[in-house]
Amino acid sequence: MGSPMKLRARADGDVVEVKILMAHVMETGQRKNPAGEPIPAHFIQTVTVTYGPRTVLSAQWGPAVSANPFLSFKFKGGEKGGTIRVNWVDNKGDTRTDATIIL
Amino acid sequence: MPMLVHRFTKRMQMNQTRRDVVRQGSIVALLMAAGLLRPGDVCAADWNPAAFEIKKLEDLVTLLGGEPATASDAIAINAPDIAENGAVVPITVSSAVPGTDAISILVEKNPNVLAAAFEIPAGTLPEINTRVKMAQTSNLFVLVRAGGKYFYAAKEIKITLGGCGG
Amino acid sequence: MQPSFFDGLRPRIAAACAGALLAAVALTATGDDNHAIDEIAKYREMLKDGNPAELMEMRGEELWTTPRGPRAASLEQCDLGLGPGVLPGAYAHLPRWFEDTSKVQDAESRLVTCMTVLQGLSVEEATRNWTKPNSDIEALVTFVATKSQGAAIDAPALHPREAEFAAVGAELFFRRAGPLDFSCATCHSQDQRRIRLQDLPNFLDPKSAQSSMITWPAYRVSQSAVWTMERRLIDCIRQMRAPDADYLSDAVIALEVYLQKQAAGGVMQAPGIKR
Amino acid sequence: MSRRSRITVAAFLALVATGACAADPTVIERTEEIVGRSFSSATADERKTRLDQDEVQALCSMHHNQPPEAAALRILELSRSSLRYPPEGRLMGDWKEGEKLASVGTGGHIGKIQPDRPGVRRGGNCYACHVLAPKEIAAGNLGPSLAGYGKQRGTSPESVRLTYEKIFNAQAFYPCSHMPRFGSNAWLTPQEVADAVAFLLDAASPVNK
Repeated sequence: MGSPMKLRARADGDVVEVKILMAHVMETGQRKNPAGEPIPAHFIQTVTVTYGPRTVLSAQWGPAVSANPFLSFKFKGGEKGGTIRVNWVDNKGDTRTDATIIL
Repeated sequence: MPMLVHRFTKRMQMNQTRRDVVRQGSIVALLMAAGLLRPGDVCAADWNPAAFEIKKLEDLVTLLGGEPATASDAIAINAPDIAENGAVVPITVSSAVPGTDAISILVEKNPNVLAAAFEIPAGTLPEINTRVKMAQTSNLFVLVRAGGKYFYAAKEIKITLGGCGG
Repeated sequence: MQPSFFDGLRPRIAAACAGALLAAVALTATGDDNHAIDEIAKYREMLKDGNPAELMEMRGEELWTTPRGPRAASLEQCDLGLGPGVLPGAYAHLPRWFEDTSKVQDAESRLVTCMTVLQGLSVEEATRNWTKPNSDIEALVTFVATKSQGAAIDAPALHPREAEFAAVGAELFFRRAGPLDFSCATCHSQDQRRIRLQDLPNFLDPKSAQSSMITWPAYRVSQSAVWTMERRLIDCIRQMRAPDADYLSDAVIALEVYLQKQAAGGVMQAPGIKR
Repeated sequence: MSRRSRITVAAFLALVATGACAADPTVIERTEEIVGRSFSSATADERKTRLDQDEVQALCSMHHNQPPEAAALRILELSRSSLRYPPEGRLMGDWKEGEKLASVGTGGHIGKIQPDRPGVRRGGNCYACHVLAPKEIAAGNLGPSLAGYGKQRGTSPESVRLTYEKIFNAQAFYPCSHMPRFGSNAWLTPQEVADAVAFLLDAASPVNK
């Protein structure tokens, strides 16, 4: 299981801004360790953000997304007190889901 | 000086003409082939390596299909012209193209050009703020799908050498 | 040959080149310089929203509150100088002299003391992987420093042993050695200087010293990790082509005492985010 | 008497002669004691070449890079006597080699935390501190801009020699200059210094474009 994400969701009128920080190495597979051996690729491949039953964003990522990824976006129709869930799955099958309440 | 301006103007006109002819749907075709821009839920099984393993922009030409993508001023890329470090290049991309339902970010000179693809369901604003790696100074491309058509914008971002040097 | 998708972009790029060329005629080198600096400033500004150090802070809080080690104790009774368990402002008052250890200690050194005394961990366990991303000490220092946000740096080095460390730190700051004749002062004793495009704080100027010290520990995007002040200093020393300075050593802590004294009054904003 | 304490005495004689203010000797002693035990992984050779100070370094450190007259004269004398020249006497080398040296910042990093990879090039890293070719935007400003350096100075034997000597050992002209004594410290070879001279002075070099 991955490390916890840091999530923020804030409503301004009917627009909710979601900010997500994920703890992940996002290793490209192109780098070498000091001994000269390649470091295996390890990166998040899919991200899904839901508000109740509704998917508000889905993404597919390659290893060129920066380490400890940051993502923010906005959607309409969210309400204060509602729950935002964020899930990621990486190339090793590791996954993590966290939730936050819209403020 | 007038000579210089004239030369550039002429080159731009030439390219303008060519652009009309060129079929630019390669990335689009690829992404569709990869199931990347398919509507609906995304799960791990949907992640298709083909799209993320493209090494050169030219490779995409072989997958040319779909409708040509059009350069669009309705796509805004907010990013610094110069990044202090290529490991983290902050970008905000937004599309004012009506009906935008997918946004992809590509880096021309990265080993694999496709960095990230986002699906924008109805009700979500077509604006993404994230950070990508850039191996070197390169053009960054944003590809937008709207109403089944494809649009793009580009920006060059310089990656500088930094620090004490090692 | 089939034309590429991106052929269509060439006109825009050519236009940009033409623009740059025309601009170059009108602009002096200083103008270009300013553009580069403005864009770097934009880069830094864009990074501020969403600092991955917050992930480290979360992990640090968990490490602080979770019973660990042979004594199955948390760190909640750790005395960082303001009394057992008192966190707000503690980082801003460090380094300082501690009676119980008879040492001048910074936040890192003191956390290691707490991990060994309260939790029963060895120093090796407490500092495991301190040079690598995601170490326990990195997380704990980030958590502790965050609790000083808004507090003014106040480590005046009044105790005789602190004063001695401040004086030694000042000497170390100017101490040149090695094949490139470097000392801290080589890069950090003049205003408005840069290595390539990276701004260099002038630690002889209190305002500049403040602007630097209030941002450490900081997430370094080039390292994918939060660097503590010790990690920062030990790497500067490496860049000066010196051997590795020992972690938690008196040389490093003396430098910190001097720098914190120079930065007195700066209001803490850590964790920062840097290249 | 150790080398270090001899240097200290020499420096203090210089100090007394001018009446300038400098660091307290007991603080210097305590500093050296702390340096002595804060680098426990350093080998004896590393201590000698990386931590111990030569006379010039000790004088500049103790005077915080503002040496009084006697110390400054001593530094000039030591620095001038350390100047060396390429075997063939050609002080202007290949500007293209000099250009490479100017961008390379690696070399000489030791220790276990992040040493240089084996075989990495050792460079002059001139761009860290100087504007050189105006096209390079990522140039530092710790030192003065050297853009157009050769345009102003030309390639007369005097100009070439002066440029060579300043790179070889800047302290032969400016005591306690921040600039590394590239040649005297054997960081760059006389040939490499000559290449850097060419990068600065050669009319074909991008520095003069």
